[in-house]
Amino acid sequence: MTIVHTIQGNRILVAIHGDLDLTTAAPLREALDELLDRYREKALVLDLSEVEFIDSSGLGVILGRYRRMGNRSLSLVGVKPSVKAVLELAGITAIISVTDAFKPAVKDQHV
Amino acid sequence: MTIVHTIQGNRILVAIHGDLDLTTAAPLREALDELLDRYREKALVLDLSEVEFIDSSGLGVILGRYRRMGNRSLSLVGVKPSVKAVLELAGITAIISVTDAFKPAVKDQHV
Amino acid sequence: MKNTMQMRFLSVPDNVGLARVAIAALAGQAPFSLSDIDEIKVAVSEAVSNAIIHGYKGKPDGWVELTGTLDKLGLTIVVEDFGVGIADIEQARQPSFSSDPERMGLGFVFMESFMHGLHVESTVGKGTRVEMQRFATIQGELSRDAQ
Amino acid sequence: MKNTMQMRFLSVPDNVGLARVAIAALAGQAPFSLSDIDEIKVAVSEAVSNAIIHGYKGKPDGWVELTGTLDKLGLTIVVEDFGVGIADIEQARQPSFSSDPERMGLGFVFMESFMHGLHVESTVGKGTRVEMQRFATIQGELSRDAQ
Ligand SMILES: Nc1ncnc2c1ncn2[C@@H]1O[C@H](COP(=O)(O)OP(=O)(O)O)[C@@H](O)[C@H]1O
Ligand SMILES: Nc1ncnc2c1ncn2[C@@H]1O[C@H](COP(=O)(O)OP(=O)(O)O)[C@@H](O)[C@H]1O
Repeated sequence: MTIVHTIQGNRILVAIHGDLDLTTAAPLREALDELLDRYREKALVLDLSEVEFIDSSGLGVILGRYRRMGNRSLSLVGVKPSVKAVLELAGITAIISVTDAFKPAVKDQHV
Repeated sequence: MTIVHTIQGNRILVAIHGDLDLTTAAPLREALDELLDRYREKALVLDLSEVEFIDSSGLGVILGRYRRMGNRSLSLVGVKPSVKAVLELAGITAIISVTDAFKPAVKDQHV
Repeated sequence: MKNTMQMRFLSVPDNVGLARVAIAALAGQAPFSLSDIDEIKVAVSEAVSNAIIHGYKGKPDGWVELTGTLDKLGLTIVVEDFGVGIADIEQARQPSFSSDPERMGLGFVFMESFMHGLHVESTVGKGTRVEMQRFATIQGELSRDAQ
Repeated sequence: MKNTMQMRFLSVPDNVGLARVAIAALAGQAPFSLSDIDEIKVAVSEAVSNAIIHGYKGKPDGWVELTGTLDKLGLTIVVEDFGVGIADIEQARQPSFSSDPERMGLGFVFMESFMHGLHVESTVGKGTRVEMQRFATIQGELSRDAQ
């Protein structure tokens, strides 16, 4: 797993690359907590477009950050179908904003 | 493994998708022999740009077709580095024309 | 399509990924779709993670055994450890139950939801054995069978 | 980086791919480059193919055992079958030697070229055991060692 973060205005964008499981849970948790502590006012956006796999160990890290963040906003973008299935089964899509990977192109509409 | 063939003038272009090993050797051999029998005058070009892996079982199929074809031409295109390493070790690059996968773009030269 | 693979590896977290790719390669030999295989990978990941975290309490020198069997019905997976065991299996299988406050208690829920049958046996002090099945979908065979 | 995986599977051609992905996943835990792993995959593929084709003469009901061990030196792979065995190992290891006119006799050559050590033991009627090693390249550790 590799993690690249970018500060964009009032949000921390974190691009994750790799599987989110038992092996990567601890390093991911530490990296995210460090960012949340360093930028105490900013929202967190996790870009999962390079994540093919997540299980309950990986989910636990995301949900744990959500709880820790109180009323700061957390959202997931670029979510692939295989990852989405797991998020949905855990009911996470009901509490955290989730954007899918390949959104169908919306044509410009001249109203 | 999937095999798609196209007739282009005097050559049979066969695009192979998948690993070339013990499992795929027999079906590949049969498919190629059928094409060689059907188009008895044409050259054979194997497009390996979707082949990530080859071992001696896969090589055996290619070398076997080469021998069977007599003076008809056989060439390999789109060869990835991992596949090239195996072809070179077997000395196949000395007898069969091999074109690499990503050729560096050659700038137009106005001589 | 009959095939069997037996595997054992040490209880280190990196081997969760190893177990996943091995089972995915085995499942790839049967008529499972890519999304079927994604779901099977989650189930295996949960069972093997449990063996490592709970069974061996994170100690890296335990053996985890993984067996995959393909037959015409589908894939059967067995994950076994020789660790602490589970005192109350029914409680352990409840959604959100976890003995570890840091965890979500969703492992067994995922195994149950993504597979077509889950059977857990455990003896305290001896270890735990989880058996799961996933049926393959075979279509369009009816007319041939009927001949 | 210490880890061990033991695996056994039936002598069916599809399991050559299974062996490759399992060993690649194990090797991925050590400091091997992608091209190192590609070469290791070829060596495993040859050894497992030999067990199936030659050891069991293509019969699908033999067991092939595959062990991968990581330590600080690198990866050791053992492939074992309980098939016909090899009468003359020296001859078998010659480039271009094959008992099968359809094959190229390059399996042992590839194992030797792509690995850093190959050891073959065999007993006619009992089976064959191939052990191969690949050293990991660890760079920039000298100054720390010197302290
Ligand atoms: N292999 C095992 N060995 C010992 N205890 C286990 C094992 N698997 C599961 N358990 C127990 O069952 C509980 C629930 O497991 P699970 O649903 O996977 O959730 P989680 O892993 O998040 O705790 C665990 O917290 C643990 O107490
Ligand atoms: N596991 C094995 N069991 C029995 N014979 C074997 C085994 N592995 C190799 N051999 C013998 O050694 C010969 C050379 O093997 P190899 O170099 O891999 O070439 P090939 O597989 O193309 O024949 C084989 O043809 C076979 O006779």
